[in-house]
Amino acid sequence: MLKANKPILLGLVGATLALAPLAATAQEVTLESLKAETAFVFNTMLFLMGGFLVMFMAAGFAMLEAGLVRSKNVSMQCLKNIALYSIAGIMFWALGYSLMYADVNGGFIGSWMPYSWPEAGTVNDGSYSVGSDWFFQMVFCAATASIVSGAVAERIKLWPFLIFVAVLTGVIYPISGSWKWGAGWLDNLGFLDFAGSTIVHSVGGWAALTGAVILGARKGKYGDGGRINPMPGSSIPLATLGTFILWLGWFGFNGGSQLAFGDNANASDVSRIFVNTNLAAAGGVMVSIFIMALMYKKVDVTMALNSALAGLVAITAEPLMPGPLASILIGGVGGAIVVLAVPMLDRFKIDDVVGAIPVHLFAGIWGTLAVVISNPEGDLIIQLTGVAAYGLFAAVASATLWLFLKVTIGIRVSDENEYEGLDKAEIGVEAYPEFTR
Amino acid sequence: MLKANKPILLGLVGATLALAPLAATAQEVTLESLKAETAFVFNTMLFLMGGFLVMFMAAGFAMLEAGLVRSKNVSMQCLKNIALYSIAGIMFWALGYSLMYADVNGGFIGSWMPYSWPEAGTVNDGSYSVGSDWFFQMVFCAATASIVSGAVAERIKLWPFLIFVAVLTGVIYPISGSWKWGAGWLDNLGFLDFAGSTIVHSVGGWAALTGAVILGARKGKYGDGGRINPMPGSSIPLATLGTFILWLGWFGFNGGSQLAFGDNANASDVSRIFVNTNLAAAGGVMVSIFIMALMYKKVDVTMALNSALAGLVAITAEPLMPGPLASILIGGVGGAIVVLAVPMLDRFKIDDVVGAIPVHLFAGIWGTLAVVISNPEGDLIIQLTGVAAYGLFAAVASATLWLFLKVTIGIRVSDENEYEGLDKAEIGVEAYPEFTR
Amino acid sequence: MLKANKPILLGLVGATLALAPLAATAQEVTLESLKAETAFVFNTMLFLMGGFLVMFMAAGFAMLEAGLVRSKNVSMQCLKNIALYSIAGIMFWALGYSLMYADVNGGFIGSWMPYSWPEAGTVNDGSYSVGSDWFFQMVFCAATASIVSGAVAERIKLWPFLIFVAVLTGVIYPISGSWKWGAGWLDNLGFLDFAGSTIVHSVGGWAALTGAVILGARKGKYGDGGRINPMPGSSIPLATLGTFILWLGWFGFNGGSQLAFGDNANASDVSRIFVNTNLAAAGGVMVSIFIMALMYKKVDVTMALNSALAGLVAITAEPLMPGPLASILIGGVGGAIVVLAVPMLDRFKIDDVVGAIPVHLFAGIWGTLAVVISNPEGDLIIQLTGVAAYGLFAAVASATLWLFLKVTIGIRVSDENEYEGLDKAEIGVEAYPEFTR
Amino acid sequence: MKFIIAIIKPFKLDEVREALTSLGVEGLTATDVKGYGRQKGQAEMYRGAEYETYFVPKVKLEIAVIDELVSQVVEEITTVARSGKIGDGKVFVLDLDQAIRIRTGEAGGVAL
Amino acid sequence: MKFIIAIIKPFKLDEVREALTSLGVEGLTATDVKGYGRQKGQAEMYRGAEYETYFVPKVKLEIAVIDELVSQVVEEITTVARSGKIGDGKVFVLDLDQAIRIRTGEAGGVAL
Amino acid sequence: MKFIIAIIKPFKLDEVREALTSLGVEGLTATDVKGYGRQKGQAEMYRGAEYETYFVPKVKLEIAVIDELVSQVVEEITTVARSGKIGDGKVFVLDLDQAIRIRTGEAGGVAL
Ligand SMILES: Nc1ncnc2c1ncn2[C@@H]1O[C@H](COP(=O)(O)OP(=O)(O)O)[C@@H](O)[C@H]1O
Ligand SMILES: Nc1ncnc2c1ncn2[C@@H]1O[C@H](COP(=O)(O)OP(=O)(O)O)[C@@H](O)[C@H]1O
Ligand SMILES: Nc1ncnc2c1ncn2[C@@H]1O[C@H](COP(=O)(O)OP(=O)(O)O)[C@@H](O)[C@H]1O
Repeated sequence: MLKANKPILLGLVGATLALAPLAATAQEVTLESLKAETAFVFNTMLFLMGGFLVMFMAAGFAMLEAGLVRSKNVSMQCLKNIALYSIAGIMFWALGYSLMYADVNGGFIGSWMPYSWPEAGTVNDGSYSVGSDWFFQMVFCAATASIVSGAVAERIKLWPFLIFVAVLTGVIYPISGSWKWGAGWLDNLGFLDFAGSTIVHSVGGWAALTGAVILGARKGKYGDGGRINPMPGSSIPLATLGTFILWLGWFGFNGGSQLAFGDNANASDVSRIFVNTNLAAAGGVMVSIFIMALMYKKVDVTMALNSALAGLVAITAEPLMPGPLASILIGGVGGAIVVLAVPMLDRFKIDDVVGAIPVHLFAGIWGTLAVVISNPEGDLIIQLTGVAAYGLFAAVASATLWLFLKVTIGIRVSDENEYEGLDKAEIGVEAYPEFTR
Repeated sequence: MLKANKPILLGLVGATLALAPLAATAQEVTLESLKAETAFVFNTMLFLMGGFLVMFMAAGFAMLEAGLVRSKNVSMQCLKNIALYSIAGIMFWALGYSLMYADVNGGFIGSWMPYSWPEAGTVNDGSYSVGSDWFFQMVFCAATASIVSGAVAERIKLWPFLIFVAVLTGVIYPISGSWKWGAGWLDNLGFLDFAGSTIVHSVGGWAALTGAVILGARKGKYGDGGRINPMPGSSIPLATLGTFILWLGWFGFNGGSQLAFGDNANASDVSRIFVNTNLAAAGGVMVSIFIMALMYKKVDVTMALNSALAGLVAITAEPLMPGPLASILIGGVGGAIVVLAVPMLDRFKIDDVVGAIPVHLFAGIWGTLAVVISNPEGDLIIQLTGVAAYGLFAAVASATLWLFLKVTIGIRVSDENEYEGLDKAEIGVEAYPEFTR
Repeated sequence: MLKANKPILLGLVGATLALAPLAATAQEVTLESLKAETAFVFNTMLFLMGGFLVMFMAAGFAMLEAGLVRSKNVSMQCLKNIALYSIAGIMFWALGYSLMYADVNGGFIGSWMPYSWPEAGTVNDGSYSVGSDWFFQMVFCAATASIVSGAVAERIKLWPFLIFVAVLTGVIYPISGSWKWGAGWLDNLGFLDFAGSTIVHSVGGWAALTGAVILGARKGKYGDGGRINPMPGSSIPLATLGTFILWLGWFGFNGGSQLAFGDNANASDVSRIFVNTNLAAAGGVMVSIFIMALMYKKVDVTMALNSALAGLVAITAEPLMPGPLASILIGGVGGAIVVLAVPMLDRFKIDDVVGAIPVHLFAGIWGTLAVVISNPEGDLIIQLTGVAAYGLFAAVASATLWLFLKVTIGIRVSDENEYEGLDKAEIGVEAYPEFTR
Repeated sequence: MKFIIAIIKPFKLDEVREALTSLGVEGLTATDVKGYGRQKGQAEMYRGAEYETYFVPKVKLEIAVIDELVSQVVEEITTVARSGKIGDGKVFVLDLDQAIRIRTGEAGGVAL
Repeated sequence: MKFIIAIIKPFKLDEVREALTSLGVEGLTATDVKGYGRQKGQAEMYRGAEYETYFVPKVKLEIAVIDELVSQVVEEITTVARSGKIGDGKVFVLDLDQAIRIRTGEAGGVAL
Repeated sequence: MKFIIAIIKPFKLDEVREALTSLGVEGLTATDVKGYGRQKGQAEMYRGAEYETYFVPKVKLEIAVIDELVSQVVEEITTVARSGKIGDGKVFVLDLDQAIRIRTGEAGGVAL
């Protein structure tokens, strides 16, 4: 009896459709149409599942950064992360998606217009639902912005940062993304970047690097005579949680980038991607732990966390083709890059609060080049061309924007505000008001 | 060779069934039966996936509340959240589901009996598995209880709270839920509430409001001459994490409420719901940030977090029909409601520790009315009728129960216990025993 | 227009396959082949989804343990958790999977060789993709190692712990796992353990118990005259978060262990498993809260958290067959075990920092025996045989390894390092450097 | 000048500060401390094991005052901080040789 | 009366408190402090950059005692808190003018 | 011997410590405290309600010094810790009866 009553449940349109399909369309079902429709649903599910996993990476970045900044700037970092995810979600609708995917035609840019989806209740054309694809692409765009926020932490003002994010997610990322994923000129050239070591991570990394340089280091970070004053992060468990959330999200990031899940071969490829992604991260962690044990005796957990991410970034350009050992090594090199590049940046007085530049930019470049190791269609020259093109565009566009913001509204808080912490200065709410520091 | 050995793996019944289906049922497979069975599995997957995402919202509420109460009450808040989720899970089996869905027949209430599922290994009737539906409905019920726990925090005793939760999840929520989702009188009337702006969020909000009023404010919260003494939350990053977890869970909450994922149109609608849900939350955040920047100069991150949730609550009554701009605006109004209603409640000396009332009750009402904007089947009078009916029932039932508990076992801890913190008084375990406050 | 351009997106091989399937294989599609392929994709999805949920349990363990150790050892606990997950991921490829599943043939051990997957783009044989199965099995292996890390916390050196993990995940767990899940002798005998109450949890629990005994208690934990000095955990909200994450992961753990999701009956069984799993955890929580309220007046939240996990462990051996009440009771006994066993272990001066032994070992044994309650194929003697066989092997192998490590490189930090905290001694990075303790 | 050290219950802090301000005290310094005394900590329970906490949270105030104010300040603290329950705390008075305001270098009573 | 200030290693706190109790000391106040002295902090490493920590965690005890107990208390602290390693800490003795118990208003030795 | 208590702005801690070290001060003890004084806390906003914070974070230094060093130490602190802005803090000088090094039992100036 329960069962008889239950089907009339929530959601008007949904309920109607849910009950109707067999009756309504049974007459035209063929084996081919059923196979296609089943594949359509599987592909859509891949995008939605991949999408919510990548969406959750916004929480991962927020926790990683909240853990690695000092407690006086934690509320600010939390606000910036939820705001940037929101801005990306709106800008990628208002401008981004069309700039990236509409009428690129082998060129350099798509169209300037907001995006729209088929009406509710519509049967969508194509091999996946339009909205699921948008959602999946949007969360990638948001990830690009998240990369920036950690590097420029503890000294940037709120509003210039948010404006930067709006332009990055609405214009810069979509334009450069169109070159490859929008079937633009680099795609025509044969540039390979499966899930975005360059398109997402390096682009975010360049925006981070230019921002960190133009902002300058945090006050007191670099002393006389090359002395580096560490400013330890406020909460290692939050940074660890953030890293695990990012690792989880990466299964959606790389797995979803297969773009298809509707048959045996695609489902098997997605599985392969899951496995390789995991092995690369594991390789990153282990290599960095070994190097640190040899170099420093102690094993800095923040570097191990960064190295997991670097391993993930490194495999992102080609998570499908490598075998297990190759995946471990590709990720392992990513881990090594972190351990070596973090102190190197300090030597150049580039103050990257959370290690975003080694993780996303350097490991992203490495991963993009490493495609040629396992993918016979990869060509080192073309990969280098892509790396250079993205680097040039992202660096120049970002630097221009940062400098414009600097000379207009200013990007850096006053020394006093920096000393007191951005939470007091711009948020008014301390992150841990009760704990004595 | 590996492959030959592997199939004999875990789980007796499972394994048998896994290997058997083709052989056992091949003879009767038709195109229609295959289509139906495939849709059955997709629908079940939607419920399970949606269900675990909403289940995880229990963690989101726990973190949000742990972050927004003072450190001396954090352990209590953690205990209450895991206990309420447990109680909801048991009560919704023992009473709730049948009260909500069994033999409502256009009426006001279902049947008083525990629920049961088909045996293991059974082919289920209907278009999704019975257990998956129960699971999905149960986590909604638990969410309703979670809403209450934050509003009455820092002063309520453990046991009366747990008793309230048992009645709320076993009786109050199911009865009122039956009116619409159990195909009761309001469903007959044409009331629309896709995923529960009213049925879940307002009902929880009324229970929270009556509880907060009957309990009274925390000691010292309201001083002489209308002075409001802020009692800042102990950890902004935990509150942020909680908000992101809730945002993630909302894809399950709204997406799963489509109730079907078995064909192109339904999968496309679920995708549309994901997108609209995300845009509404983003709208909530951005509107609240703009208002705060204008009104206060500073941007209170706790309000921005609340506003994300208010945006989500607002879109919940109709996450399918609106276009992108409408979604942003519906969510944006939710965000505005938070920024304006939080200080207003303080003016009335209603002490809502985490902002549950503006987020779930006020934005829930707004969302329910906003259905008429995008859904041509929506009727403002009927929507208002639903809002009023749910409000009346939930407020009266909750208030009666709170008052009954107050005069019998008492609901409020002693002033001394409140001052010392509930963790010492009722839990015996401090949340952060090592940190100096 | 957008749509026309969009399909050419990311991923070379993926894209090609995604566009090709209909054309390429349409000619040979039959109703049976379509049914089989659809089931293949569903099963693979079950493994991937279950897999990422269980993967995230690594974060759950990390947070639970970070919350339950004192702040001076939190960074170490974070490092150990990310390192052990990485090691498990590599060792289960290098050795574990083949030892567990390759040519066990009713025996005691598989084959010594690394594992490999079909090439990218390959149609996989069998009823699910090879990689997805490996991924799902790997995360189980990692969970086994996670169990150990909490019990031996706050006094073990980093490197011996990591070596232990490498052997546990590469050799010990796979060998004993082969007995049942690799279709070894215990499977032939008819031993039942659906998702691993014994195979995963008890094995991890034995490794934890032998480790805790051989290491000895933390300095100062047990005073003269049987005095027990509590060492309260540093962060209850993190422990709560960890518990919720583990609870979430358990849907993957138990649900995925159905191993099939391709038809109505299997999807319905997975749903049943979700429901039973949730009820058992809820039962664990409620029983423990009631017992504590009666015994101690106060309700220790850390015990309630442990009890949720014990309820989950208890239902894991048979999450499919029991009805709702039975599930609640099976989980409830798990909860009772925790409340009673935690102080009992203290009386024997076995210092289990996070309660891993009661939760995973004792509740795991209980759950394995409880199979006979609901599963008519269960035989108490055989279940006891399995429990004993696993116990003997896991305890002897673990103890031997711990002792070997003890006499060679030493497993315990110096008293001074223990007093100062492992974070200073081995990590160099404090978990909460800014907060006064 | 005298250097007054007062140990009080934390929830009395604001009241005491306000009371002293109205006496003309223009500055003081507060520290979170742990007090051991006649007031014992609760017997606590953690994971089934009972234990005693010996220390209770208190706030310590340090107030440098000119001699004329000493008795009033002491009086006011004892009045306002008193709840009559065990653990209300203590006031200690020490001799203060010298006081200097860093900003101006002023010394003596004017520096307070 | 004297006001004794002792800086000790944190892990000695319980032992010292117990020892003083058995001497008849009925109250004291403890504060977490950071000490700078001959004992240097470890050289730490954070993200590949080495740095020195100058301050070491210590506990400060403040104990008001009647004159008769002063030498015993000082003696007991130096004995119990001594590990013989650098950084064991200091005992400072200051003169105490007056002591008042807030709860009762009692002044002098009886207030302690 | 004197017992010097200095309340300073937290960001001056390292500079002051270094300056005192070069004067020959071999030890000191620092505590995080909350100061109330002419420098008022910012008006803060939490969830739409404005409120005042009365206390500002400060660092308290306690330094026992031999008489010969007192004026130099006070001088140095006032110089180095001065920013000229309100809230720079205070230096208090108290008489110190006795000082003992726990590790060795040495007493007097040599113990510092
Ligand atoms: N002899 C003492 N020296 C320093 N502080 C003391 C002394 N005795 C008590 N105190 C402080 O005063 C607080 C209150 O003292 P207690 O004996 O508990 O109650 P009461 O003040 O009512 O006598 C203690 O917690 C401790 O911080
Ligand atoms: N002159 C001083 N004034 C105040 N506190 C001091 C002084 N010298 C040392 N201390 C405190 O005593 C602690 C121990 O001193 P240190 O010189 O490290 O070792 P020791 O006590 O063995 O001589 C320091 O960390 C500091 O807190
Ligand atoms: N009478 C006092 N007794 C103890 N501490 C004081 C006293 N007056 C001021 N202080 C401390 O000195 C700090 C600075 O004092 P304040 O009046 O704000 O500025 P200034 O030092 O420039 O006069 C205060 O925050 C407080 O910690």
